[in-house]
Amino acid sequence: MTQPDSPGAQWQALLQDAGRGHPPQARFEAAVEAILFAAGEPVELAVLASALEMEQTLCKTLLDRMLFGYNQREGGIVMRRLDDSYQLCSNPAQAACVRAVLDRKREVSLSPAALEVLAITAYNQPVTRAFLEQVRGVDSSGVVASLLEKELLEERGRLDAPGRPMQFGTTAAFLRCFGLSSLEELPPVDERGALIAQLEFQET
Amino acid sequence: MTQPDSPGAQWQALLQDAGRGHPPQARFEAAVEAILFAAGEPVELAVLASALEMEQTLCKTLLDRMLFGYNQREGGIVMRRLDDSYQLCSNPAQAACVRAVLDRKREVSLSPAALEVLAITAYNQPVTRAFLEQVRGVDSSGVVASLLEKELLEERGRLDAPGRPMQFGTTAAFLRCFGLSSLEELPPVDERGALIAQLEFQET
Amino acid sequence: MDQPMTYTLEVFEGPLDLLLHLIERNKLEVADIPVALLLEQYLAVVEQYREIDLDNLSEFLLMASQLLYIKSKLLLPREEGEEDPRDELRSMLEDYLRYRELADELERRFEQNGRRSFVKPREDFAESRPVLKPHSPDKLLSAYRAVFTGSLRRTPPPIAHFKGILTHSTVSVASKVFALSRRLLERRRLPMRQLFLAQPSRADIVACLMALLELLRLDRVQLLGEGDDLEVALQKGGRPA
Repeated sequence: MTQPDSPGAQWQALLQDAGRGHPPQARFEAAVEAILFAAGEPVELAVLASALEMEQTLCKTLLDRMLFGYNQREGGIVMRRLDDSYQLCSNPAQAACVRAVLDRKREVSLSPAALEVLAITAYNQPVTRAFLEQVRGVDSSGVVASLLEKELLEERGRLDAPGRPMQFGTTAAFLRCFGLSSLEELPPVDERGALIAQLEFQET
Repeated sequence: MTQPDSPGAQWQALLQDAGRGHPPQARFEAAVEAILFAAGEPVELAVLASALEMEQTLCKTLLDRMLFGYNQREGGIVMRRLDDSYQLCSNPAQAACVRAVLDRKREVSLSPAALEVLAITAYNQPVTRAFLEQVRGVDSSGVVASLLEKELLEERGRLDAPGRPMQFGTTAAFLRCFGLSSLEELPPVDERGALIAQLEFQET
Repeated sequence: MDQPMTYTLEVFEGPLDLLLHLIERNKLEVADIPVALLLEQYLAVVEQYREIDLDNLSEFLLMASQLLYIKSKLLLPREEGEEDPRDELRSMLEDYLRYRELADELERRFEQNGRRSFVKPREDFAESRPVLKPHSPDKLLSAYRAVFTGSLRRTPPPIAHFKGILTHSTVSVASKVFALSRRLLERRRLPMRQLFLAQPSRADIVACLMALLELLRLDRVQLLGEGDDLEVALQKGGRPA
């Protein structure tokens, strides 16, 4: 290393360095852990890469390496990838004792109506209130409002149609709550033969 | 251990067990880490002990043992004891990159509605609320108010028309935000016809 | 809460939920839909709920009128090539059932993840004022285009999404059948002129006329008098289905 202090050269050396736990990878992981811990919310790859002054592709390689090791240690904190973002959350295995301490208000609960709206939105996004109402057969604006507040849904701009209705889509928090890294991991559904696909999915 | 499943007996075994990293101590630390993480604020010893169903003195012994080990690993998170409470914080050694992300997280993006209002104003200034509303087809007063507050729009005197409506124009902050040195540098839009022709071109 | 109830009523998310419940209870397939049987049970449940002030009552009533309409259509001989009047309802039920099953799957995942894993509030760190993100000027141009010509980024939704909106006219005939029957139950007789004068739009008038014709053909109502004094009356012994 000719310029040991330049962050670029330093990180670059990590790719060659196959061994885990070596100082550079450890330093990278400490920085990422600190950032994700402090942010609380999901942090985008682009933001992480720029804060660490490194290329996105390199950063992603190191993050995915970290992701694996971090969760293998089976600590109280786990790391999640949600689309292009990363987030730390408490380990579900520790749910019982966390609940014993946490304020009840922090616990998210979802009604059957909320789950229906989330399912319809997840598979058709972006969707309007009218579309949700059409599929469910009932007014869904109350449910949508509460899901917006829980940050499981977000506004996605207006539809180019009469009345310019607002459209909604799912969020990174949605992915996290349902243990998905991306929407592609949703149970697969075909157009009509959907139910069959669904059953097969459950059986495996 | 006569009652291996009783939490009390299980934890009690930890005191005899001098070696670190053994499953029981690791399980204790995972539980504590999860609790402190989710809480985000200092948690009292008494609360921790009761959540973990163990005696306070034993809990304290284990916590202090954990404290030492946790901070020795020099990760992104450190553990602190404050009087009778324990807390996780991001490692001060990582302050620079944490700040780089958190400051950036405070960056506000513009909503599609705000962009529309800014665009209409930029190309037609000065404009009234009524003009914006007519062009967009929706009430725009909330958006205008928020853009005034962000100092991207400013008042430009009243129009000499019935009701003497206020007119609005873009500001220097607007130019800065869009990296323009003057309004002449706005991407050119000629007449309506030209714009539509361009769109048709793009569509094919 | 202080409702004096001697039995527990199930909570239904909406009319489709209730219909599915009835179909399951009768051990039927969604594909069959014996409308007459379902209608009877459906109305019985809605009637029960009316007493305890059901949410979304209007949607439940709208579905009742749609069932009523389908039932009346089924009584008529169908022309060749004409669609089964149950088709639309059947596909709505199938769609809804599909999403409800997906919702169950989501719930299972939620129990394993969201309900058991917690995130942390943002750490208090050096406070600073919100800063505006830099934006490319091209964003202004595309926003401007979006306003005037419709956005290129937003792709038009599939036609299927508008299915419900476009078929509302059909539904409104059914709702007129229902509304007219109810009014007649209260009043027994109505001047025909008044019936049409009260309609807010041309579409309503057309729907109302079709509803009237439907009820006449089903022998639910009769016309009395002649000329300008024509009156609509409930057929003797006729119940509005």
